[in-house]
Amino acid sequence: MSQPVLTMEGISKEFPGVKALSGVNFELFPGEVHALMGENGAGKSTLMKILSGVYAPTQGTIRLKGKETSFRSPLDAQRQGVSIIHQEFNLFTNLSAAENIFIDRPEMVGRFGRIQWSKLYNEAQRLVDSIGGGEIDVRREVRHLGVHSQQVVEIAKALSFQADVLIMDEPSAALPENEVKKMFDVVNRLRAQGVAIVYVSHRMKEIFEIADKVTVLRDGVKIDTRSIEDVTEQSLIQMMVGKEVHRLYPVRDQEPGEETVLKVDRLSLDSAHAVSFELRKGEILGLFGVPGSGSHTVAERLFGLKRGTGDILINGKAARINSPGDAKARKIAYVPPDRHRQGIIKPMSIRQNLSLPMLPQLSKGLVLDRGRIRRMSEEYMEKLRIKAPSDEQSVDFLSGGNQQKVVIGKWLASKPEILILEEPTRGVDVGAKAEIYNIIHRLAREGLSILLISSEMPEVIGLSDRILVLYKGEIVHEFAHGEADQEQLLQRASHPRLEGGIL
Amino acid sequence: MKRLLNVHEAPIIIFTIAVFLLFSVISPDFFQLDNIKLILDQNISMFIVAIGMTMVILLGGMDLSVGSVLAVTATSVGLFLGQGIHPWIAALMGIGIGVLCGMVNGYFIAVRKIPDIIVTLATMYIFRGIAVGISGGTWMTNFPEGFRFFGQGQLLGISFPLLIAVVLIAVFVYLLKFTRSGRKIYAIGGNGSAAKLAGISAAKSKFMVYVLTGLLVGIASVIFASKVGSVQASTAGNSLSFEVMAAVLIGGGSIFGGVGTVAGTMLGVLFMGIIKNGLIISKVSPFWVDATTGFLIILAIVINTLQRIRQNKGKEGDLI
Amino acid sequence: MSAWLSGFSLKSNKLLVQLVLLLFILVLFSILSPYFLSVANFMNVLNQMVEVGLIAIPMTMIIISGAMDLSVGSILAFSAVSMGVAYQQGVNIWVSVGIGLLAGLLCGAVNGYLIARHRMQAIVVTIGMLVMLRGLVYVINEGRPISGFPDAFYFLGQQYIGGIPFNAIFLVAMFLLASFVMKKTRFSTYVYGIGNNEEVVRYSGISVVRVRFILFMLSGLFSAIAGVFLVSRLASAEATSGTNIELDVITATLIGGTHIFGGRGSLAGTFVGLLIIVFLRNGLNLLGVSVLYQAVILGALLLLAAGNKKFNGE
Amino acid sequence: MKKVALTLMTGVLALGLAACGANGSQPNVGGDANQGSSTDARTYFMNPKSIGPAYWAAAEKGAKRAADDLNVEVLFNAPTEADSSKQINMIQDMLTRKVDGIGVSPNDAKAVGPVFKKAAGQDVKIVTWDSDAPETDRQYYVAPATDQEVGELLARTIGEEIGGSGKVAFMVAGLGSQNQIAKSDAAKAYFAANYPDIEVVTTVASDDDQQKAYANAQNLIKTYPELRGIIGFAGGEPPAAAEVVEQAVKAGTLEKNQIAITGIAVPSVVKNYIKNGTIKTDIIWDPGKLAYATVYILDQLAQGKEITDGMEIPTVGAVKVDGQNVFIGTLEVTADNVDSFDF
Repeated sequence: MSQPVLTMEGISKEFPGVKALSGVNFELFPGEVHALMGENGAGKSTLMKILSGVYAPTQGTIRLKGKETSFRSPLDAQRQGVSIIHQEFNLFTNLSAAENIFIDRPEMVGRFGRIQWSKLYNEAQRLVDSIGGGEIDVRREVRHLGVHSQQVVEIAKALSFQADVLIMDEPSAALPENEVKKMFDVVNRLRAQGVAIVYVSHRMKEIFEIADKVTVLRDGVKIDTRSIEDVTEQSLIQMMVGKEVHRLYPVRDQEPGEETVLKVDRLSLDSAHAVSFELRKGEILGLFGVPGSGSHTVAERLFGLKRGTGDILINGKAARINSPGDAKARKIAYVPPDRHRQGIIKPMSIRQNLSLPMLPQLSKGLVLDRGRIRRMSEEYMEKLRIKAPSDEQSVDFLSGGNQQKVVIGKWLASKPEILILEEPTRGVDVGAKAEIYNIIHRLAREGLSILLISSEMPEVIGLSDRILVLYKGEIVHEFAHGEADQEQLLQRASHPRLEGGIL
Repeated sequence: MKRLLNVHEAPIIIFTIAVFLLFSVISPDFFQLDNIKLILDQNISMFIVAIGMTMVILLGGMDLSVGSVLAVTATSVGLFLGQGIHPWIAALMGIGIGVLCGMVNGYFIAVRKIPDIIVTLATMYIFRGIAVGISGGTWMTNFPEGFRFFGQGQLLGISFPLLIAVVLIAVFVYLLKFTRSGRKIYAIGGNGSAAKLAGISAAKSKFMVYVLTGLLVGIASVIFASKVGSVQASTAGNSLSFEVMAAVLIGGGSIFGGVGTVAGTMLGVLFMGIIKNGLIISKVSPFWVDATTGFLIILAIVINTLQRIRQNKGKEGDLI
Repeated sequence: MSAWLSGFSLKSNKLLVQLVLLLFILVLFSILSPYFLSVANFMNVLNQMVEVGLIAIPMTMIIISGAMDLSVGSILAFSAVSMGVAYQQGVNIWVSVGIGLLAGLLCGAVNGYLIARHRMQAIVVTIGMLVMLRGLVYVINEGRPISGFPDAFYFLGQQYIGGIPFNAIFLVAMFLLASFVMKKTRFSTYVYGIGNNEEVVRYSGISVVRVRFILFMLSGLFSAIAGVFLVSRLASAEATSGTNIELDVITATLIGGTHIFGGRGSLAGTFVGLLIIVFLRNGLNLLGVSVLYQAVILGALLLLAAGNKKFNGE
Repeated sequence: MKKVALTLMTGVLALGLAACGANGSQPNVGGDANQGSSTDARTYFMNPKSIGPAYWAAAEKGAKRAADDLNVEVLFNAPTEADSSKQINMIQDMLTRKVDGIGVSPNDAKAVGPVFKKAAGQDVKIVTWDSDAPETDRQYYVAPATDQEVGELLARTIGEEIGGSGKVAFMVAGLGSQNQIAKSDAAKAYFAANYPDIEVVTTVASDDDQQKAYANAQNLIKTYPELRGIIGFAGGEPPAAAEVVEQAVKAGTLEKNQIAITGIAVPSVVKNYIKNGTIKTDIIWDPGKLAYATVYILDQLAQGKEITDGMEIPTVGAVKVDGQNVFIGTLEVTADNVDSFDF
């Protein structure tokens, strides 16, 4: 093979009190798809941020096409030929797709500083078409586009910079299965053109399908770089999680109860789709679906965030849930997927966050009962092992895992009967993940009924007593305990009808 | 028709037409060329100031000081004229003072990073004080004949101030729609952090927008002074900022930034102008004029909100 | 240790800055004017600050919750004139007061309904209400001032108890009560929570709509109370009363350290901010400084206070 | 709670300070406050409706001249907007300063009652000027004439100019302003009694905003094509009306002299309109002289002297005293005499 297009040598990055990366070497050749793997907290995102110009490394050198260089900003990196597609979109939802792709670009400006709209639209449409987004009208404002179309715009934006190196962070996370295939086509085309691609994903199946090489990071250190032919799923997992692999999911040692706590009958998700299912006492019911399948809407409906038709029966009694307050009164609790936006109030203390849903119960008349609030907060700090010097500390200073425990804790205090967990371990490191899994198990054992909605297949498989698979607003399959593996699950969630005969 | 309804400004267009028709039915004097000219003429300074306010609101800010800037510049122009300075030079100097005021706002907002509303609330007090101070408490009036041209003159058979307003509207529509600087304003207002990632400097754009707003208010104040014929520093432009902000928001702008167009704003100004003119022409009791105006503003906002909800429902695809 | 201190501790530092500023103003004017430092003058100032102070209470809460109410001045006038008209029609004065307060609550409810229930932009809605209510005031009584209230009613705004104006005592009591609410009850947690992150509060099963609605109702109510006190103090209900009072109220709140984007602030700070602007005005009046320069000084102070906050905060 | 306590403590501390300060400084202040004795530092507070309008600026000059002539101190101040409650706050502040007399042009006749009572209690002399506050503790009212007289004069002027019949519109500064209401009511009554063929079509208010006054005038001539006359009841209205009429005449949409304009306006502001005939007669009095007379009367009162009918006030001339009213008389400004005014 030719010279590497990008070489990183001895890259270290220190934050106050934390060494995020130490002495990482990384080489990238033209025309290769290089998978970057590791658990959350392994240093993947730090490495990507250094590569894309967000952070400067504390130590180490970066060489691009043989020349030593540094990136002053993301824009600088892009101009030098290194583009990144973030998992979270950086789009201007008030602007058209085309403008998002070519925002603030001198080459689109003609005489008298006039933006050449037709050129801009044509180029943008061409780029979008080339990655299978032909149905997207690039003149439309991005806020009118669906999630997967928005992602296509993101990819087109990165490609518009004539990138030599393209970093793709969980590119398939938001895409439905057929779009993933199209995205692979694009990746293959880019590879053929000699673009080097850093492909970051948790999805094993994709890695084996698309990648040429794989590099694994763990705890800020590079474990190894290997050719894809030389690894198996098992060996990769081994490399990623080390010896903790067996203890991640605790052994389920108790059967769920018999009585039905929650019965959902024709609960509408939108005007055309509805679901029905039951949840038993002490059961962990997994709900799996690719983004856009409606699993999030199920949670929103059950928690009263969204209104619709259909019946919800709790312990056999019909319940009208039109607001989160109604849900809370029916002893339903909800740990939402995005804790920064929906879970914690950052400037407030752990104690204030933990007590938020329960304040009416923690008051004497109108006045807050400080003693009870303190005792309650300390109790749950200890129960959930929230690591902080004091519960009066602001939650902003906690790690992702501890923040997530605060979100879970604030609902446990309300002594719910039904707990909806959505993406309970998103952005949480491995250690905290195991702890949270243990907590979930313990809660189920104590008789709490849990609806687990997650896009992480291992999590759903490892924790659930039963798994419902949701596809385009319908429940298409049910796996009993121990029945599902990742491949089957993904297949059912992606294109169930190809297998025939399920419905 | 459906395409038309999807235009961002659709509700305000329809509402304006409805109000227009209503007044035309109530009063035969309303729907006449003369009266339409009159409505345009009465709102020239509003049109011009509203262009600046549109940009400010697009950036997610607001400018409470425009009325006071108008008072400062109009008073200065009056003083210059009183000194016997040539009307054109006096006008240019006045506009320069408007730019200066914009730079003061821009400095505190963009460079010192103090929130817009605080800065402009403060400069609202300060500029007003300065205006009345330099006026010495007297009216600026008895302007020379040559100065009348700015507010009342004709060029090629068209009202000069109207021509200026049309040119400015065209320039700023072009600026906002067709230039990088203009699109940057939308980008910053739409998603500040994404703009930063794309290497767009919010501070530069903000500074520029406040300076341009100062410029526009300067121009508006020259026209104002010439048209009205006298300037009272303590009250000139008193309720201007609220009215102009209302016009921008009625025209489809969002106080959170990123959404709005000059065309929409101009409709908003027109809408307010039609109401004020129409109510008087329709011989409504003067006591009812303000109450009705406020009610119609609220109604316009309600309609805008409904449109926004409708549009969000029309989002493509999935269940999420 | 310092890293563990949450954002809230900054507030007390800020309050200290404001107290120092207040003290500076008091000392400065005591030196500059022989008339400033006297009980009579201080009582005077207290008597004058009541209306702005009363409205500043809900305004502080609303700004903490991340919104704003620009219609308070018009609500004040609307309530005052409603009360006056009721009294003119022969209604008992205290029943009339009740009608005035109801009018204020009604306006607050309209604001609350549109802003909380239908999530409309608070600034826009309240500008609309500002114009509309002021217009309605003129409709109600054709702009003529209403006077001739019974002496018992003037007690509210003109009576001194133990040398202290009754309305000032009432204001301080209201501030203490509101401070208590904003410290010791769950309502305060909700208000601060909404100001910091509205979604989280909603996702915690708390009705954001209700909290916001209550806030705007409070704003209407306190504006109405301020209107009643104003009428009692001036012995006259006027159509123009309360014009631009929202600017004074917001200025006091901001100088008091409440953050314009919500989430942070305190009633104690607002109270100090209020004292700062009223003593500043009073002192400058006593010195015979023209109001023109007063406006400039007030504006500069506002910039200074906000700029300074940047320095020691965030 | 700590913070509230802290705040309150500061308050208490400040009040304590104030109490000590008051005791300490009493001897100094006490001397000044003694009524009437011929000390040389008599201080009067002259309080117009607001600061800014040319009318009040002219008044300020007169008040200052009186201060020089009489060798007294005059403080001239008011809020920037014609707001009753801010005005009263300012008067209260000045009472603290122990002025010997106050000359007030009240924004609200009733609202100044309590503060006048307080002033009277402190033996401060009270004179209202330009606008009256009857049924209060004010001792005298200094005016060019009564509101009724002025209103009637304006009505008569316009009635004569348009020949006793036709449509007339009123332009006022504020719909809620007492002196505006009184004058316009008087004008209406005068029409009803003397010119039954004159119809008052509407009353528009500018809220003291020049642009709004201008737009109002535009809308008036548009709405009432057969309008014959406009009366502007405050300083800003006649020039706005004149400007609009002149422009309309120039544009050819209105015939010259179709609309007669009169009103109350400072000569310097309407000079051009009077010279070219858009305004034939303007009613005014010299606000400087009005203020001068007010200060003079205050000084007389403070010295315990009598106010008598026909008494001669320097620079002002003989005044008519009717009960508690002091009238200095009105002036009619026409093309012939417009250049003779210096305000």
